[in-house]
Amino acid sequence: MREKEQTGEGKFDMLMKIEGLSVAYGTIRALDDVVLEVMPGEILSVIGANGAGKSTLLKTITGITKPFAGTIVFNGMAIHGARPDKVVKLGITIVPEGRRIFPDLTVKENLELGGYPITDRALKTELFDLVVTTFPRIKERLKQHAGTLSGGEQQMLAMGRALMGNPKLLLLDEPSMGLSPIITREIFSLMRLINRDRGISMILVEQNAHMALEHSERAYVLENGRVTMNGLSREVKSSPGIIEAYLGV
Amino acid sequence: AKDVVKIGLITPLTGDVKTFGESTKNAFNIALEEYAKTGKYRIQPIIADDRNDPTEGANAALKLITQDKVAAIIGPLTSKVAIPVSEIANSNKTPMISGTATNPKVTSTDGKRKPYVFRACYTDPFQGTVGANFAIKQLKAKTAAVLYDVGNDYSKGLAEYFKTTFTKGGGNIIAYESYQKDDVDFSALITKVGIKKPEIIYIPDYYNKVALIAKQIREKGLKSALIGGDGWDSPELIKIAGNAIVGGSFTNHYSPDRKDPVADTFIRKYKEKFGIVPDALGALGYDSTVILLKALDSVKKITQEEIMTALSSVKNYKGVTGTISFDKNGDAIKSAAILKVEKDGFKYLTTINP
Amino acid sequence: MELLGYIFQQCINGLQLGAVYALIALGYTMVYGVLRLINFAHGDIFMLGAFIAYYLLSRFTLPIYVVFVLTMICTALAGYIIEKVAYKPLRNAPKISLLITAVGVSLFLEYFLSLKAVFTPNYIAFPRPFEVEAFDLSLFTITNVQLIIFSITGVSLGLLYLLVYKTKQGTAMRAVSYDKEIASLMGINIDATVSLTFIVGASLAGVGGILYGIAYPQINVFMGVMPGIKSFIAAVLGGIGIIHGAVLGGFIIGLSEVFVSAFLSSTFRDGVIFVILFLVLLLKPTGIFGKRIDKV
Amino acid sequence: MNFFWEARKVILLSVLIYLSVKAIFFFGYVSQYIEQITLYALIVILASLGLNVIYGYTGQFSLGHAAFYGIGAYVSAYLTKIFSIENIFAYIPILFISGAAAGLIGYLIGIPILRLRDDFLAIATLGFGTLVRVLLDNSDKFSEVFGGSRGFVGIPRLTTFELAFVIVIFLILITHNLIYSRYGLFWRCIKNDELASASIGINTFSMKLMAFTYGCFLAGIGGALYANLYTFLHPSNFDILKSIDFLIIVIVGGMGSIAGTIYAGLIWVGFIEGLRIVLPAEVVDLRWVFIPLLLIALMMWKPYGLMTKSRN
Amino acid sequence: MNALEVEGLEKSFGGVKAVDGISFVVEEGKTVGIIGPNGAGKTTVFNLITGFYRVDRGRILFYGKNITRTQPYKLPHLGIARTFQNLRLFSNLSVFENVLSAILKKDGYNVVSSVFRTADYFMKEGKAEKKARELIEFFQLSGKENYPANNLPYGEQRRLEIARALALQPKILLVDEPGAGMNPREVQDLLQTLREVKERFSLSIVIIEHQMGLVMNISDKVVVMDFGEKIMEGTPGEVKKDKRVIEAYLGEEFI
Ligand SMILES: Nc1ncnc2c1ncn2[C@@H]1O[C@H](COP(=O)(O)OP(=O)(O)OP(=O)(O)O)[C@@H](O)[C@H]1O
Ligand SMILES: Nc1ncnc2c1ncn2[C@@H]1O[C@H](COP(=O)(O)OP(=O)(O)OP(=O)(O)O)[C@@H](O)[C@H]1O
Ligand SMILES: [Mg+2]
Ligand SMILES: [Mg+2]
Repeated sequence: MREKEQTGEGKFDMLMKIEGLSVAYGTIRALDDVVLEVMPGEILSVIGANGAGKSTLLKTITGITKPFAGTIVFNGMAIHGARPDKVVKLGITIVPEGRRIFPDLTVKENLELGGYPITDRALKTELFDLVVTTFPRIKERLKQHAGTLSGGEQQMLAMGRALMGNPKLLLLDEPSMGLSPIITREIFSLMRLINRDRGISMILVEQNAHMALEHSERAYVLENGRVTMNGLSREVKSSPGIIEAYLGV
Repeated sequence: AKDVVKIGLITPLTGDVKTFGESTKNAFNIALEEYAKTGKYRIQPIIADDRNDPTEGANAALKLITQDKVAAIIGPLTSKVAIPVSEIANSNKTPMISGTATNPKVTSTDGKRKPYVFRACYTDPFQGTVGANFAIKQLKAKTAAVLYDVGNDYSKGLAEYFKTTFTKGGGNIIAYESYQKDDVDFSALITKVGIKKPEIIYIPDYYNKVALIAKQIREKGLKSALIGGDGWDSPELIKIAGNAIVGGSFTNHYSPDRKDPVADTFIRKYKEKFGIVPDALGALGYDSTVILLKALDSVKKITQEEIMTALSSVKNYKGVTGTISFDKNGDAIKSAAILKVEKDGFKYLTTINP
Repeated sequence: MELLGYIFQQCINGLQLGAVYALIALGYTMVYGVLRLINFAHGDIFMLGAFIAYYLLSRFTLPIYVVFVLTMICTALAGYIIEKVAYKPLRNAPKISLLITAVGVSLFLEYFLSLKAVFTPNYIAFPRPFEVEAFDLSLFTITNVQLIIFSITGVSLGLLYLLVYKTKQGTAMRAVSYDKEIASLMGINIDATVSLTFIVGASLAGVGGILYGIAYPQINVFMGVMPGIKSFIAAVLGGIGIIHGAVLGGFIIGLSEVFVSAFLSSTFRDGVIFVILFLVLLLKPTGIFGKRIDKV
Repeated sequence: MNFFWEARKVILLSVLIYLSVKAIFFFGYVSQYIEQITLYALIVILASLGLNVIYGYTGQFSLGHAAFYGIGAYVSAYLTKIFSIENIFAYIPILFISGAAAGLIGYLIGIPILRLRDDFLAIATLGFGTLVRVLLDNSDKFSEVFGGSRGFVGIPRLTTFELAFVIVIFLILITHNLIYSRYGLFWRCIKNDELASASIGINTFSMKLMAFTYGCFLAGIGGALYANLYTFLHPSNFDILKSIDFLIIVIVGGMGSIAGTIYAGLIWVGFIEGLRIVLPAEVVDLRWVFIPLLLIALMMWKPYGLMTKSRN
Repeated sequence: MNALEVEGLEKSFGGVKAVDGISFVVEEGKTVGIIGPNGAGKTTVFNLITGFYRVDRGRILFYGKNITRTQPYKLPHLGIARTFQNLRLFSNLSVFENVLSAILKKDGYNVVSSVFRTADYFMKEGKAEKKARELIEFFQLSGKENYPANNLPYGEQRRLEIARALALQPKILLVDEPGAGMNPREVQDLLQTLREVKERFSLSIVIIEHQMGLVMNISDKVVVMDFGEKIMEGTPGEVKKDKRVIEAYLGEEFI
């Protein structure tokens, strides 16, 4: 990881800046020259069709996938190509696609793993309290094996686990997938709550474009690995091309 | 310049019995070195590894015979490799002497003699029988237990003939137990045998196994006398087993304190060169090589046929492992010495003639 | 009474053997748990431990506890290096390629160390640091060697349990064993965790090697093969990846080997082990404590 | 028949290979030794192909393949010896009987153990392999002919180059046809996902059993050819280490690749025997130091095997 | 005629009743939707019908024939096909092979034909390949026949799974959350496809789905589950208005 690359004016207003990011799986280009900025405290949504590269974008930010070109600067530090565990320690955590909690561990152990990078005990306790108060359902089930939770509860656990890492930036990959309408709404309002109370920035990747645009301030549209549009969510939402391609009638 | 004669050595230089293969190879080299000074020919040795695997042994034999065109072969070490090799050697009319393969089937299959195949060691029936006779006549034992390695034909062969002879001689085999090649824990067997309190325990195996077994026998407080076969013959036996093996006795080819110049020279040279005292397998490897070299010198022309004939008529060759003649089966006729294990080495006890 | 004493005595014999298997099985289970790899070279690290201890004891006459510590350090280092050199480059390759590499490492260690210039192909007497003493407890006797083996296995098991279930590193190991990618997203350094697993597994193998040398005082470069395979079976029997499973498996195998020899014939002991294995796996296809995750 | 028409290229190629190999032998460029190891390589390829069907195609991890190879070998040895077979035409049915015997035992043992998965199956098959080894070690208790741990001696030498070549090519063709038919497709489906296979109506159990039986059958034939080539059998030749040899060949060649198995079989025998020729006498014991190193290097170079394209 | 009848189905996992006395009927040619909160037991019902889980109590009738506890692999032959909630494609096989495997399972030749390449082999293979291409085209996957299935984007994998199920020529199709991971627009396309499928293959369909836009539009009848029980059943219109359904599943804002 390189130390603060640029200290130019205004750079520090930005939480993260991605430039020219390109990723390929073998010969398949998944991301192509992506430019994206995240402001502190905002919820940013990324929408796009299947295979547009949304998950790839998040995976590349976390370091799971390595870009072949481009830069990601987070809080003044270049993090592209860094190992995931280092990135997490800088304050970027993720709620991965398909939840991927540890099914054989208890709910509590899952949360503890989320707090793995935190060494400060007091902070850890604070975060734990935050999670159990935000998700009272999780609190009831701390001793249960995570694999036996229902889909919605697993999603909450995945969010709780990500919060335990004390993120400055939280990445959410399709948090509503496979959830019932009522739970979906619950998850989104919890997300808003966390954003409001803790000032955590979020990148929200969603297929459910209605929901995503409704709950975010700004939005990016990804098509075949390229950013084709970005702007305020309300504007994006009313753009005819978007309605036609993603929102349906 | 001397004519060149190629001689092949097949022995396990890798694999589970590599250690024995190495001593054979060392002894083989000593014999060649000595010959180089006095012999008629310049010997070109070709050494092949058989990994103690019949397939590899057979491949190695064919390579030596059909590709390198050796005049004769020394080896292999174990019967399981020697048997397929002997088939190949015999059908290709290449003389072969194994120093150590004790299975009767090495020199003949289904009663048919393989004329090109010889061996410088005892066969299993011989040693097993001698061991049993010793137990009955000298030790006056009435009850015996036998522990043998079921996967090792040598061990199994000796055990069977011991059992037959001992029973015939009026003794009683009260325990006949086997273990496996890789076993190191014999406590169950020994506890089992121990409660029957046999007068003697016959352990026909190589020294490494014997040492472990003996140690465990004594640790379990058993007092039975231990006897065995030529596999015991290695200084390592006493080193590993220590006091546990002292007092045991075994059938063997020679006795180091017999004041035999041939053996003394060999042991001295071996020790100088390789830093350790040779085991019985080395000694047998040496003898078979020397027998072959002598046969080479005695023939008019180096043909495989001639060498074979020369070998068949070897009489009273005085080697490291005793006086050797080949019988009509190509097996060595030699008397068996009984050696006793003492703290500082093996001591000659008595000789039993076949 | 006679019979009872006999049975007790055989039990002790079986426990001794089982304890050694258990110690090796622990290493297998740990590595398997984290990498899903049957680390064939594990038995050879065990052998390495015995050899290192042999050199330390015979060349330097060090006190036994120093030998234990130094041996563990050496085998741990060997485990670490093997993982870094041979396994890490294949981290993303199919598990089976890794298995073949492990077989390669195992063969290499055996044949390389058996060279005269390195260790030796010979059977070597392992110098016991103390004399064997037997304590007669009327029904059966027990030796100091056995007591040492039991206590060291017990302590190792306890420490390992604490490490895996009570420390942060242990939680990390378990996380890595379920899902490496997600574990790394929890801030866990995968490479360090895998290394740690190998280090712990290999040092246990080192301890196993010393105990084995003390119990059966003769060592050879091929000594790790059979105990290795049997310990792996023990780990599977107990439910692979599960610490107490490995120990239970080790004792089951040790005891059944001994009892088959004691009441049947030693020829069939391997056969019987496998019959037991069959029966257990048919009833519980993932071993005694193994969990079955079979959600459609 | 379509069989021959479809296989025309392979058959033509085989005839060419046969003729050139024969010519080399005839003009004495190589010795009988080379002929023997070529034969041995063919046998190893056949048995490994059986494992490839079981593991490479169907995903059933077996560590007991050598046991079936051994069963074929012992059956053929026994039959050819007690009937003192000398005629090659009397030998052919025995070959197939030996293969069938190995297949039958594979079938019977497969019924209980093919319910197991992955490494658990591997351990169970390893167990079966050990059982067979124990039985072979004690086989002289059933009949003196088997020789137990002293080995089975005096087996007639019936395996000729022609016979082995024709049989192996024929069986490779059959295997090819099976694999490139619905059965091979189902096997690969099972390897990918058993539950999904069941959901499209594949009787996964019987298909696995079929692959296992067939794979064991090939191993059995390989074993039979081996027995009547080397004329001596020893139980230690059919233990776990041998099973691992077959596994190495399958993996090095590439799971699910017939050509890969053929190349890897040749390479494997080539390694072992080639180093024998290449290494000078003083360091022959380095042979088995190099082989594992070559193996490790090969796995790093081609982690998916020689003939499979790596994918991420 | 009833294609499928489920009567008093029960299933528990270690004390937890995942399905607790569910009954419903699927009339021939009709589409039934199953909705309910996460963990209500919907997928478990599918697994019970298709034999992947053993039924504790209850009966399943398929065209009047009792198929309770039939082994999974037998059901496709009777005419039941399904897809999985967590995609179960043959991920290393090509798109083409994924579809072909199902067709060849349905109409195959025997071992002798495959070994000796008889006329039957060529005829059946040819037919199967033609049909596979048709299906692939129908599901707009043409051009990707040779891609390994797991290289497809998620949505296309979902379509492929349905194509594979249809290759079995089933009488009834059970689909588990086919719209998961699709955007509203793609869900609309899927709805269209399913309608065509139903038309063209004259199928009955049972669909589990959380996306109301899909399930409410395609279903003739909706079954609502909660805690393993059926809390109501009715037309989409009725269900949307039901108080219990709103409370347990849809939420107030839905209206
Ligand atoms: N591991 C991989 N190997 C090869 N190709 C991949 C891999 N992962 C993703 N892809 C390809 O990269 C492209 C982008 O995939 P990505 O998962 O980022 O899309 P997405 O926008 O998240 O789609 P979805 O909505 O389906 O989750 C797709 O074409 C996909 O097939
Ligand atoms: N194999 C299993 N072992 C243990 N519990 C199981 C198993 N399968 C399902 N369950 C449990 O049964 C209950 C019902 O699960 P099911 O998957 O049927 O729910 P669902 O209605 O499909 O939910 P979702 O909408 O989230 O997919 C859950 O509590 C689940 O954890
Ligand atoms: Mg995605
Ligand atoms: Mg479900």
